[in-house]
Amino acid sequence: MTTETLIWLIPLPPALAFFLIVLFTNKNKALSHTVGVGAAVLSWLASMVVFFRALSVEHLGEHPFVSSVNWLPTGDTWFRIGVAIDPLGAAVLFFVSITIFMIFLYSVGYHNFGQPAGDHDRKGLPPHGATVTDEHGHQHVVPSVEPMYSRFFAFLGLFAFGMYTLVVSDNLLTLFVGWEIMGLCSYLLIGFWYGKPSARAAAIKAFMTTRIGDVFMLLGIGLLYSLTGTLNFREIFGNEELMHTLATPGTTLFGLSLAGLIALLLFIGTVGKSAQWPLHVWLPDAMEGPTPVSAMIHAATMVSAGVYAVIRMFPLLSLDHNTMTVVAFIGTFTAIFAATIAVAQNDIKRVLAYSTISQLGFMIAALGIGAYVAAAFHLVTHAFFKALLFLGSGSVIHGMEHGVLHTGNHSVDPQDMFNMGGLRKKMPITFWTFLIGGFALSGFPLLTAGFWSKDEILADAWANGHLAVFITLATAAFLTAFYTMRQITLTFLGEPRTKEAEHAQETPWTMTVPLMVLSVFAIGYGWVGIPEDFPLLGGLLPSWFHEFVGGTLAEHPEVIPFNPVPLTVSLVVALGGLLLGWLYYRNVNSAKEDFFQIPLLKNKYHFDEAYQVVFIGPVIWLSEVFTKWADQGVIDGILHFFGPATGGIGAFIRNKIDLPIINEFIGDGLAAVTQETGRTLRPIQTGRIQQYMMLSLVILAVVGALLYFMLGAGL
Amino acid sequence: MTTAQIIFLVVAAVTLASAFMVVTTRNLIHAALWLVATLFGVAVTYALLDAGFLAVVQVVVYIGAIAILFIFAVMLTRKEMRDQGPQLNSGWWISALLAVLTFGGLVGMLWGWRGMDTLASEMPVGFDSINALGDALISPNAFVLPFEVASVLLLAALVGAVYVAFNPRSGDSRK
Amino acid sequence: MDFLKDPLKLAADWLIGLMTGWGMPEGVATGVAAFLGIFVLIAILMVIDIFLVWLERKVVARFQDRIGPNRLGPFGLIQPFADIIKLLIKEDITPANADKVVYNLAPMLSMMSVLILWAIIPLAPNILGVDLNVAALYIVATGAIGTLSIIMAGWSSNNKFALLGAFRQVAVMVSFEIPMVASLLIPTILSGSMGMNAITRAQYPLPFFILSPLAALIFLIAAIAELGRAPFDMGEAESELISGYNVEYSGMKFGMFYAGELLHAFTFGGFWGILFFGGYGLFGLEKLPALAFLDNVYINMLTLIVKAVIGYWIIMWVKYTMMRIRIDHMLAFNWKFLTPLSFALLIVTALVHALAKDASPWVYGLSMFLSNLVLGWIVVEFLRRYSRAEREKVEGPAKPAMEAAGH
Amino acid sequence: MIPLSWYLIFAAGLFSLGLFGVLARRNAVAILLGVELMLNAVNINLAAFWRYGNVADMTGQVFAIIVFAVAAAEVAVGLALVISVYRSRNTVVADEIDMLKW
Repeated sequence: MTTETLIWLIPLPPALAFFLIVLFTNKNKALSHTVGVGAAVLSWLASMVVFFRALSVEHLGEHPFVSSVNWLPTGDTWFRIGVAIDPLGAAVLFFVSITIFMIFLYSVGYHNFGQPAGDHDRKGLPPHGATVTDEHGHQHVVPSVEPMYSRFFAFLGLFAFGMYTLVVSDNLLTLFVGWEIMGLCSYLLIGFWYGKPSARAAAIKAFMTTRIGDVFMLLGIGLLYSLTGTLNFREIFGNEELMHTLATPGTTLFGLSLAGLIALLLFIGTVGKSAQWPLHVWLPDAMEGPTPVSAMIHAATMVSAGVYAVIRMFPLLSLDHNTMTVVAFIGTFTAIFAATIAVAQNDIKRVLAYSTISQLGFMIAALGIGAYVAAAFHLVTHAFFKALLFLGSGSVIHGMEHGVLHTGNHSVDPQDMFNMGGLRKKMPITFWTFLIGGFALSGFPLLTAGFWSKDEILADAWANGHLAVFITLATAAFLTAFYTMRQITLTFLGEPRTKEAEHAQETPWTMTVPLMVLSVFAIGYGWVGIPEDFPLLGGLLPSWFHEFVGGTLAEHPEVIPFNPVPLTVSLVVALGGLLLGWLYYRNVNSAKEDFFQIPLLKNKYHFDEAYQVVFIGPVIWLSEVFTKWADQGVIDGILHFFGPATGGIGAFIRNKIDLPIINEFIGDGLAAVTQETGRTLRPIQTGRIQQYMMLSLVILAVVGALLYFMLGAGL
Repeated sequence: MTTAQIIFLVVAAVTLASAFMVVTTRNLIHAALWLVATLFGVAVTYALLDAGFLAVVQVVVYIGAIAILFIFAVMLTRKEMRDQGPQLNSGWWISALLAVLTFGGLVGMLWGWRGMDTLASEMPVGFDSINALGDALISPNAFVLPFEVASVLLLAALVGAVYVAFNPRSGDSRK
Repeated sequence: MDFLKDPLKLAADWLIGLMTGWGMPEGVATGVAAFLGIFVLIAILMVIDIFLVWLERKVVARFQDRIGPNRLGPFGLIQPFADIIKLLIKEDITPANADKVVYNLAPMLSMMSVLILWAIIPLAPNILGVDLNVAALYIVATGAIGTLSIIMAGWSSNNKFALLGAFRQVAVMVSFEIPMVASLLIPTILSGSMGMNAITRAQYPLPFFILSPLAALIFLIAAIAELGRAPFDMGEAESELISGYNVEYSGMKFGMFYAGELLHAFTFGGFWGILFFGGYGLFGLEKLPALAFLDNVYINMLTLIVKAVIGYWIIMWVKYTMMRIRIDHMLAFNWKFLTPLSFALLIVTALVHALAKDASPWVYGLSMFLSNLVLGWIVVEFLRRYSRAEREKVEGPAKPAMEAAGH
Repeated sequence: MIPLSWYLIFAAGLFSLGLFGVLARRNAVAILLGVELMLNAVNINLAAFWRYGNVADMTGQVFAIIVFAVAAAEVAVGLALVISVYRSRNTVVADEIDMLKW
């Protein structure tokens, strides 16, 4: 099979799995997850084959794998859609396929496959546990299987389909299609437990918020297409003349160039998708979904998709300095802003959610200062360790729920970190993998992947003279290390603070295996991007990532010379943050003792309330007013006028015209005449065939005679 | 008067007399048998016209099939077979008048026609009218289409007749 | 030597010469001579007919392991004359409510339909009534008259058995006319003519029963049905309808039906010989130089009569060995089997003829024979399947022999 | 020799007789008998015109044969109708079969 065919086939298995599960295997849980995981394995295998074939190609950036077909006739030409794998695509495909596969596997354990059905579980609500009786007659409450188990895998499949489609697309349109499929799936998955009002609200919120970004993105796509006549990345970026025209400054509003405007519009889409300020509000709420969903959305796929799209459009973005500034600002601001909120959160998943926002801000900021390889590198490493962290947190929650079921005290929130503590003994695998993920997030020096990627961003900022960005990001990195250590300390270290934490249990292999696999990547993946001239370590391993992904662009980005300042700074902030966090939180036993429970941070700078007042409230008010005045008053009024008026006209026509003239004169009159004529002529129709024949013969004879005598004279 | 003329006159007289019996005789079986006689006369007329094929086909089709069918039909509608009431309807004299008028009109029209006294040309030596007829019937340049249409008509009539005359009750009782 | 070559013409010329010598106009003399010829022919036929009665009785006796007539004359040869005398002196009864004219007309028509067949039978190349160019159709046309005579007899007798018999017989005859016409068309295709002489001549060197054995078989079956003889004797069916359409007839009127039937069978034996077995030809023997003396008018006549007797014997053979077939089976046999088969054969023959007519006679003959063989094989195969299915319908699915044996 | 007019007048007579039968007979079967007579009259004309015209042109005979076919079809359907009517109405008198009227 050629590589191109294989690329076409990558998105297919999850889509097929979706239809198979929805249409046929819905009733059978084992079959459903077999189909789903099998599809993920197939896609993963195909992706790996494609990835390694891509590795073996020299100068893949100039000769990527491309294949396209005619799709939509547009006048004389065709709009072509197709697939393309260049170095960036290959790198993204690598981590996407692995994380998706891991998440599929993890879901099997997370949804308690193999456990009995719940005592009073209902569809749309998380499972509440089942009572079983063991051989000694003791009754236990054990976790129960998710009631909508099959549906979950179907949604996951569709989601994976969207992501793969997005990654392998060679044009903006199919990328957007995959983007929107993911938007739908995130809605479905966040609202998976639709029985919970909060989940419903979160699903709507996520959908509506990302929709704002998507509208702008669609505008950007439309503008791009109207200007260039194509949406294919290579065709646009490979056309230097076109790029030059687009780069002409000051032709549109705000003094932006066309390229800048398009890039800005597309970037707004990313802001929505990757949850950048000011459209970040949906992401923390999205934690209402099952934890694999959180990992899927916030680590592996959807938020990565936003960054991926910006990286894809980087050649266009880099044409306008003003847009770059905007991007850099938003990224930097988001990084520090989300990090401060994360410090004050108590929910284990929410901390990670804000952490994600913050890290995405890092990437966006890196793009804004032109460090696009660093952004891609951080994207990949972040995907691995953040997926690890989310799955780890899911594992923790799962263990805590076990404890909750054991004690039967349902008032204890299994996600609140202050209810945990000392879990490292109960859940050793989860602890160690979580520790690896947390250290990678913090940028623990030398060992972890996060260190290398984050260091590269800081180094880029320093080297390119973006001092404000550098300082802000350094601060954010410090905060990251701090809240990560806070999380680890509160969760795993010390002694159990509740009975539930005492009874927490390690999770099954389907959940721990993905953790272990991902932790390998969370450490090892950083080593492919060690700068060449790093002291001691530089050169031990080739700086492969830089070489490979850097080849995506026409001009290879220059390698930044080594500088000790950013290295020192990142060492200090990472180690300092970790140390401070451990020192402070090992003594904190409850939320009240926590100094950082600042109301402003706790309430996320009141953004939700502000949006409620500024946007949502007015819209609802307007809708109500419109209903009352415009609809009920004006439109109904008009209708109420027309009703009687029509009735009156109808009555007039009926009584004065229809009844006397049409009915009585024309209608009845004609009928009467016809009837009378018929009655008169009726006896002629005797029904006797011979009389008819005789009559016609007589007529024939008469006519013949007449003809003969009148015309015969002339014959 | 030649022999042929005498033969023709005798045949024509017998044929017309039989035809008259067909339309006037009371007994319908006799009418059908008289019809057979008439048809024989017509067959002889064909033979006189050197149309041997038509003569034989006349016997096969008309006497062998149609006349038999008539006799069957008369027997199947047996109530009328011994019907001693009037066999002509009340307006029969108008019919007779019309028939006479028709005959008169036809003869009158023929009277003024130049071709009336044409005599038949000799049959060409070696001319086989059956071969010519066969060629004409199946030659694409001649009459293959009317011939085929006629065959389809026959088939349709066959199916239609079976359907119309089929008695579902008796059909059931046999099973 | 003319007497050996063309005796009929010689006799006619002599007669006409004689009569014109008496002062008769030539036309009248010709007519009288022709009438005399017909008279003589009929007289001979009637004598043959008498011996046919004897033959039939003798043969059926042998079939039934009896001796048959043996008292009167040598081998009982005088017996048929005694029968005739008995029929002649019997009382001639006409039923009271019978339709007298029709009643008396029917046996005459019956006999006539047989006798006029002899107008076209070529006893030798020049010994025949008329070499009609539509002779094959003529055979069917006379059959129509026979049909008419039977329905007249059945109806006019005013007897329900007679009417029923007539109905059944007529239904059979009208039905079997169709395969008969189709099978008559096959010699027509093969010889390119409907004339009896042309058909006879076309059978040198290969008689048509080799070119088209199926057609010969179909013609034989249709002829037996047309004759109303067992196993197709629907009209008489002694055990069910007493004697069918001729139940009310007695004396010589019955004799005419009876003699007509026998003569009819003999005639069809002759036609079978003419149409499929080379007529008056001796299968090409007479064309051999060494046997040229066989190419002789009298040998020709003898040949045809022997062939006719053999045909008649086969018809008798069938009659006295087969059981009567039920009327619905018979009509179904015709409409669902014989008619489609004869049409298929007609189509196949026409196709093969169109394809192979320019080839050598031997290739032509071989391809005709093979096509008949193939069609026959298909039919037999089809029949085998059908009868097995019917049997299984009655007896349930047949068990394979091995299983039944307990293996 | 026989002039053409003899055949034509003979055919006209046959036709008129048939017409009378069609118009005057009460029995539906008899009406069909009349129709047969008329068809035969037409056929005589066709054959006669063939013989007295160009003999090589077979149009007259061909149409006579087609008339045979039509006659057979007409008789088959007509008699089937008569029998069908007889079954349901128990009559074959044409005047009594007058359901199709006002």
